[in-house]
Amino acid sequence: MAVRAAHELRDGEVVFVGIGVPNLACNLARATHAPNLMLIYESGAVGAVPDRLPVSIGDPALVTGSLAVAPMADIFQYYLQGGRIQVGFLGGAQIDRYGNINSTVIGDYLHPKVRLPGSGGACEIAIHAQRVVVVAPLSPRSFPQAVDFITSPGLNGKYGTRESLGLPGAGPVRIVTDMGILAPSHGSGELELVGVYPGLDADAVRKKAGWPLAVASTLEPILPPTERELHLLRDVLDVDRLYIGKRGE
Amino acid sequence: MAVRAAHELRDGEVVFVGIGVPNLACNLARATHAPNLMLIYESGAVGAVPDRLPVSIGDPALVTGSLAVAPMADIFQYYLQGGRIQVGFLGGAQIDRYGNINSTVIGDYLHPKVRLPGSGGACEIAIHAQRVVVVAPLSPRSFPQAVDFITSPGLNGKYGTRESLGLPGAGPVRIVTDMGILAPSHGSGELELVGVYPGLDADAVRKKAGWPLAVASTLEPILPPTERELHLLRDVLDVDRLYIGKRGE
Amino acid sequence: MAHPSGSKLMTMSDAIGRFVRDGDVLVIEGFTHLICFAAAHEIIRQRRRDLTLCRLTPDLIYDQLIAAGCAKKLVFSWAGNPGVGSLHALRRSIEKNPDRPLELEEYSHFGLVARFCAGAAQLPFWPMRDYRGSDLPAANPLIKTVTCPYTGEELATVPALNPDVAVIHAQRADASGNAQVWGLYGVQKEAAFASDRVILVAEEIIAESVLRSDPNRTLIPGIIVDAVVCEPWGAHPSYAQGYYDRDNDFYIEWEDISKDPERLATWLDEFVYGVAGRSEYMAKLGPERKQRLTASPLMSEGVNYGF
Amino acid sequence: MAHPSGSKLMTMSDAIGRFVRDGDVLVIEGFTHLICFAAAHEIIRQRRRDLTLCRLTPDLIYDQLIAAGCAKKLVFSWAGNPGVGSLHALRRSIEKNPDRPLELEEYSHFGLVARFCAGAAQLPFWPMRDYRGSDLPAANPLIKTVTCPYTGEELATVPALNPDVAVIHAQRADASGNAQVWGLYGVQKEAAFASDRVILVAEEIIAESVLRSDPNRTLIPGIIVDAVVCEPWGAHPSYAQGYYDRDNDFYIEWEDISKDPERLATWLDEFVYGVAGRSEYMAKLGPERKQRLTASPLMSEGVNYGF
Repeated sequence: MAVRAAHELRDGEVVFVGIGVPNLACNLARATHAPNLMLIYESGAVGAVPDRLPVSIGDPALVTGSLAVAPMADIFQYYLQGGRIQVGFLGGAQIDRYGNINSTVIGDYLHPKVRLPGSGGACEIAIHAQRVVVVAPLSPRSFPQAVDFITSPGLNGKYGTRESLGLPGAGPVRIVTDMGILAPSHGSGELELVGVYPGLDADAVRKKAGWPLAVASTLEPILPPTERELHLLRDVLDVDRLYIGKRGE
Repeated sequence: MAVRAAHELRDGEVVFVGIGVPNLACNLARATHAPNLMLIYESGAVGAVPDRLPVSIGDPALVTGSLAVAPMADIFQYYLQGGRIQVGFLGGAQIDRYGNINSTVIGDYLHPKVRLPGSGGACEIAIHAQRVVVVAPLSPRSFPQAVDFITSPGLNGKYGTRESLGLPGAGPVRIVTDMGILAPSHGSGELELVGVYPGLDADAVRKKAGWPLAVASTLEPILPPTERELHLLRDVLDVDRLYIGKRGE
Repeated sequence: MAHPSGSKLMTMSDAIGRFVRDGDVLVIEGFTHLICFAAAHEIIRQRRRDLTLCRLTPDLIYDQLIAAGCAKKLVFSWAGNPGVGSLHALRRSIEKNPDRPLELEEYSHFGLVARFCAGAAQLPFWPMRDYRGSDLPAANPLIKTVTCPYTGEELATVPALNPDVAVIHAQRADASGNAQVWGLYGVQKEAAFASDRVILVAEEIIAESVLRSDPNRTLIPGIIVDAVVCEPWGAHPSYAQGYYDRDNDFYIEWEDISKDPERLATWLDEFVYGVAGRSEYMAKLGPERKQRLTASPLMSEGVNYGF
Repeated sequence: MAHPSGSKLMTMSDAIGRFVRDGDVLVIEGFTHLICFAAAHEIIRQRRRDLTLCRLTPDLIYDQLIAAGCAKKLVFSWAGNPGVGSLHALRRSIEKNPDRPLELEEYSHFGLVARFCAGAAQLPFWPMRDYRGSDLPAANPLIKTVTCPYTGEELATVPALNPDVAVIHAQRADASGNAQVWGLYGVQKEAAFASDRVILVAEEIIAESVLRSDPNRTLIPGIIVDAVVCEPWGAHPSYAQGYYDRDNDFYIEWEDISKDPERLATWLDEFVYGVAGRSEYMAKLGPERKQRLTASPLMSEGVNYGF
């Protein structure tokens, strides 16, 4: 997923980086096709160039050698709400048919089955980033028809479309999973499968979603990770296998 | 006036300092009875210890050796509106019977006879400082019955009393002039003469106001400036006679 | 408000004893960086009760306060063990404590940052573009809206947060509480200005003249500070840029410690109730850990303040 | 928005030529400190017209732009020659120019600071406790009120200010426009974030590695900057802490120069139209003045960014 997520980034873009796979993806992109990627962390580090894989979103390695440190009030008001962030990365326990994301609770809000961490900056990233890339492994439980709680608004939902709500950003335009890539179909905002990883069958992948996942008429070609990408992930960026696990990806 | 204004300050107070006589008064107080006076300038210098008399409110000497430099957004929001300023100093071209101050225009706003500099921070200092000391030479023209334009609200006026307006600070509780001191009478908020300088006659002084200035039943004793105070003003703080003029005070 | 100058130096025990009361609304801020665990442990030792704990990320520090029974309510925006997993004491108090559940008041990061901004500015609310399309306003009725007097747009609002007391950790401060911070600022300045009382904890107390030689580094002015505590390593297992690194191993260990209530109780007994203060705590951790975490030198250059 | 990295270095003449247009809403900020006179003079030389000039303190810089006929409107909060007297070109355009008066839009300092805050945050308004009991809202109908959704209180509001272009002067910057400032900050950060285009002028261009060695000094990030101009002494007669002092003598001289329209025109001919740029202007002022104003060294100590 880290390699696919890295491919979503273009050189020179301003990216709001979350911890975990998004962070790994950003640093992989910086080491390969996007050396001028501008990493901004909600903790306040701007133009970070971490020389170790940050364990937390506020790792001291994000500050050392960065271009600027901003108070969080500036990060949320001037950078994010100010429209300066081009790409936001989000994960979530549940992503639904319209890209709404739940990172708050499984079950009822007041009497939850599982209490998740909550929004953090996710709600406002989903609203303000010019586009959002979501990273999450595909499974029926994680991709239900409708999420238990909308932490971060997607493309359409019970409160309306992004347009009717006046949300500034384009929302979750790419969902990178461990089997393929989902993207909103033109018009409805419903997610459809637009690409599958090499060796996987689109029809098998689509059954992993919790709703009848549509498949795009033409699938994007997706190449396997290059040797260099795998080397960077395994031997440089995530030596301790904090995020890539033992499978490599 | 600088000496009288300095006497209005108590050691350890947090003072919002304006340029000119207020600045001179604050530095005189710091050199005499109030060494722990905390000088805050609207330019952002906090705990300034200028080693020369600042010509402007943003003089570099206010920064060098200060305790902190704050963005102006913090100065106005967190320090002033936040209620952290105990004393504010103001001047003005006109001060009226109820302590309203005009530093905007003489004459009509749209077609002024004289265009003055305007509010700067005066309006919000008058509203938020816990108490305000006004410094201005007494004359019928400068102390009219009613000001041409209320830049900074006083104790009472066409919009209501401070209480009815919900203004947080006590307003202009002391008006230091070149002949005596005015203060609001209890209740009405109308200014009255509460002290005259040595050698001056209360009845003569009260006629310098543009309205029938009341005289307090008991006048405060006001001592002449000490030799040390005059020495500090003339030979240390304002060597170039930028503010004290040739008369000494 | 505190006296602007003069020494406010005291021990952590005195500072907590004098300025933190049962039932207080308390904020110990610091975003990953400069989280004052030393203050939290002293609060646990002094057995404060019914606190309303406010923080963007409750982190291990509030998990410990909750486990020790100090908390009545939590005001937060992201409750996890960053990069590791869950805050299990917190989760137990929500998921498995139907009789006396911890009260929750939940925002997003921006929302809670905005609450501190409003509090610091003594405004009753703060406007923002947020929450449209989200279930958060339905879960928290304190998230409201206001109509812009210029454009007619409806904007989200949060109410001011004005805690009774803030604990602010800084790299260095003078005895009056003027405090300098570099590295991540988080929302420490806003939390300090928003609070009625401020306890300033520093890794190091410096002479006023050193502080005055670089006034642009000062984040917190002494005029809003009530107590100054010198507490080296006071932020461990969090970090202080230029002093010591984050103890990521302990953050990982906490996953197992906090999962098991008995193990957590044993940990509190040993590392909090069982020590008099921070220096004993650090001694218990051992010199190897201290040495491993001590920051290597990477000094910035000075700039010219002359004129 | 500008590209985040890569060199944006160009001459002042190119920067003004490319990014300042007739009719623009322009802000050249800097509160006493770091006022970019070099940019204003280039705007005069390139004969821009119908500008809406925004600044807390119009100062000599806008008095010159007004005298040169560049301005249509002034948005301001304190219009004087600080510590000296009046801005006479500005006053003439108000008091003695009934046919084509300069439009005025007037706030207090707090009000104009708040307009930049709203602009930077992309909010349509900013709430504040201000203006009650004052005639300012009667003079400026853009000062309005909003009702707090929590307390029912009526608060003052100002609308966002989003200039077309901002000129920001800094002590030093890298070629991408990441800029470091110490001494007074004024409202430069907010003005920069509020503006569509940003011209960053620095006393000195430094290597990115030098800037990255002290990231907490960075006030303006390069991602919002369109042009970077290296212009030593570009703020004279204003000052740059650590580089040169304020030329208070010139502020006093301006009183006489600006009082007399002919003398002002002669001054503009000699010091603005008559020079190609800042280095010729400084040469004209003479080496004695430069030497007298050069800052003496008073270096701060570095801090540790290691971990």
